[in-house]
Amino acid sequence: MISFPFITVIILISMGFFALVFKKNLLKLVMAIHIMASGVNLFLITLGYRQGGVAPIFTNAPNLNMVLPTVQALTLTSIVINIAIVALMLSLIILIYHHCGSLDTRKRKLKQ
Amino acid sequence: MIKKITIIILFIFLLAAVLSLHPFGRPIFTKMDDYFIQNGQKETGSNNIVSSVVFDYRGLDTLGEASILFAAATGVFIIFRSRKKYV
Amino acid sequence: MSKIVKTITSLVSLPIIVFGLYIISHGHLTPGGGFAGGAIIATFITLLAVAFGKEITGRNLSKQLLLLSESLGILTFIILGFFGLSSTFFYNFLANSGEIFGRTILFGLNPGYINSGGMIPLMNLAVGLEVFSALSLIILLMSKEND
Amino acid sequence: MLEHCLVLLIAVPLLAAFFTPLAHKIGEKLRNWWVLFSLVSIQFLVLVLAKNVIGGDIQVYTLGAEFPSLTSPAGFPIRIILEADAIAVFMALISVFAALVISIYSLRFIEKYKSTDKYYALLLILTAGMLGLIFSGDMFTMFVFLELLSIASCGLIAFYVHRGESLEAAFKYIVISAVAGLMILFSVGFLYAQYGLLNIAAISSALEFTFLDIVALVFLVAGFAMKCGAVPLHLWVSDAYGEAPAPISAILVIASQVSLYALFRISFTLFGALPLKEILGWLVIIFGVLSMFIGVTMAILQTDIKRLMAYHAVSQTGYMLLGVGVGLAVIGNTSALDAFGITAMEGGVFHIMNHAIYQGLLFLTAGAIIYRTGTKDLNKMGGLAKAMPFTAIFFLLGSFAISGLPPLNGFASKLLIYESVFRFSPLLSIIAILVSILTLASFVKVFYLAFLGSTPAKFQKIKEVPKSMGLAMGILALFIVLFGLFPNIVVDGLVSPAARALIEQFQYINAVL
Repeated sequence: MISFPFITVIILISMGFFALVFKKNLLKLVMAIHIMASGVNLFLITLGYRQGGVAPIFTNAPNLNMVLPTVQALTLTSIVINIAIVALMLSLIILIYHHCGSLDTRKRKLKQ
Repeated sequence: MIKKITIIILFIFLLAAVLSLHPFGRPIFTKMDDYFIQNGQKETGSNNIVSSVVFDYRGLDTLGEASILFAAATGVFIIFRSRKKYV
Repeated sequence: MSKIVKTITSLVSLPIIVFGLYIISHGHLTPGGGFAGGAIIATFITLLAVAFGKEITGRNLSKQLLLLSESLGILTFIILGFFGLSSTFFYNFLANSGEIFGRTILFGLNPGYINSGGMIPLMNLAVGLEVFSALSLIILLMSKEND
Repeated sequence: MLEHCLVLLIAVPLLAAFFTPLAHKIGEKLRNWWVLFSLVSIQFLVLVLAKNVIGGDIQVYTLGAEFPSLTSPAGFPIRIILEADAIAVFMALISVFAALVISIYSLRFIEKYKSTDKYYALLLILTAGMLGLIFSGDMFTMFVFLELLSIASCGLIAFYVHRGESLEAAFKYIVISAVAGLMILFSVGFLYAQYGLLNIAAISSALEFTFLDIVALVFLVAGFAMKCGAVPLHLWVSDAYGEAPAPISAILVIASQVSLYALFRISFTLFGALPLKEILGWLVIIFGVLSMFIGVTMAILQTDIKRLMAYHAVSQTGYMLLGVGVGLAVIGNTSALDAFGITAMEGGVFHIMNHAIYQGLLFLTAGAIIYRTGTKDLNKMGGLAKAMPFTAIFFLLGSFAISGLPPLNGFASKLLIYESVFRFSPLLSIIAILVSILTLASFVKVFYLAFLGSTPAKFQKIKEVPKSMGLAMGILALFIVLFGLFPNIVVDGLVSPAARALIEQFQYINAVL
């Protein structure tokens, strides 16, 4: 049977890449990067799933068939890296808007 | 027009790559993760194996990640250091 | 913001902080840990910034305090790494050693003992403090309207 | 204490970076001394590490194990393993030395701006990111430290917030780094899906030639090529180097050389066993030739002194790609490899060090001009030689070195590249020589416009640069002349073990498994 989660990963990444290439508004670029990053995070998490697996935590776990833990550690780091990138981009956008008055990548008129 | 073609080619290339992966839910090589699940509690003493992987087995990643957050906060501080005088 | 929002934020802020601290301190037993708990407590500062607006974001004192706590949090985290330098960097010398967090845990299901993680609970606290102050610092800096 | 110096190289800069804001609260002087003291101690650690890695075997350090060399308790590596072979120590020497020189230079260069302690904290985090990327033996740790490098340098590129161009340059840089990082993470996911391992040595020993490995190789090469400023994706280079403060442009050159090193680590060590080495070698050669040519042609048109040097950095990266690409292309047949493959790789690797030194010196002299005159535009400058004699001499030295004139270090590595690439295919080496001549032409133009000719009215009374900036430029100039006059010491002692370490992939693997 086709593994559907991997197809959603590809859809997310291509949507992000499409928006990155075609959209001209800076905010949409940030959204595109964020969508691609969540696509890659979903890819990492679905790699580690085991049929009927439970979260790898031993406090009152229903059974001992557990999902792979390293992938979740990688995704935790990747989510925090994505927060840092989006925070930097948004603060740059705030100041670029102050300087150029518009968020369109084509219109490059500097205010002062 | 060329950009649309490249996007479609990339989509097909990714689709072919992902479909040749292992079927969802049945990973092939899991010896590293089984090692973590078997001796995670014994070696690190914590029930939450993900926390033991994040903080003990792969501690350098978490150190890098915390310094990434510190660098992001410092970067935002540099960018907004003085909205009034712009120096 | 209106009076209702202000009173609600003051009512709901304590549960947020307690829940965030619970997630951080039980990081080695239940899902969550330093990063998730730090982010939860950072929502408390966002709530304040949204509800009280310029009173919170304008003050420079809160930003200097957050800078200080951020440096302290990450310094404790890296110094915990240096403590283990007797054998290797980041060595979990507290695990299974019977001291403060040293209870030995055998394989299999158990109800979860709080003093069991070795260095992991201490690292959770340090990372929680660092993530909380970094995220709220970013939010306070970005919400500074050009006065 | 000796075996811990590999991990201290990553932990000490981070510790210093986190303490700088607190040191700034206590006092300005204390912070400067704290930054210089930590960088000098890191330089000492690298020298200690270099002494026993160049001579002896590969140093391995497992974080969190009972003792540092317990790499694989259950037959395969579990924890994160740091691995230092000759090429890694070679790159680490350059990065730490450059960071030390740049912090000496920026003591006076940055002092009139606000939040300078954040500048030094980010500079130290940038150094830690470079060292982490160099020494990590683990694919995901390499990704994390590459991101640490990108985020720290994005904050530094946007340092001049009052100018709209530097914000734009920082935004372009962070978008390119984010996309490159996502590609690398995607390929780490593919490798993990197939082999369930993350350690570079373990993956490369368990590697079979499947379609997914090629997909992972494609994404990895694309991700690192984006970050190293090679031609097809060099759009961010001219903006990032042109708009950042001058010392930051100098260390950004080293940051992209480090991702070039990561590209070589991927193609030589991780995918060493794959049979398609010739195609990969030819791909790297094409990247190199394109970078050389497009870089220099764009550089001649520029009027802004720092953007001109940025395009020259792109064209010089082409030389390194050409040198090591020839080595990679002929790695299959050992007869060609011993004939000229080794010398090509030694030329490429030696060029990384020389380029780091003279490109750094050029950026620092450009910074000195901007520090005194305030303008970046070449047409507004003129006749600075009388007012700033030392800067003029350093600029002359740097431009002669970049265009490969005999007595200086640029000539030593370019000669190695010309010789070996000529035997591989004469056309490529002729293009390389042509590009060197064009580089010399563009720098003669810059020297005439900036230093000779009539001095405009407002530049009559400018003085020489302060002592500490002059000292930093002097150290770099000294090394240019030193490596130029005695290249064989450096080549035999440092460069040939590094080039050999890249080729001998099995040593890297046996150290871990």
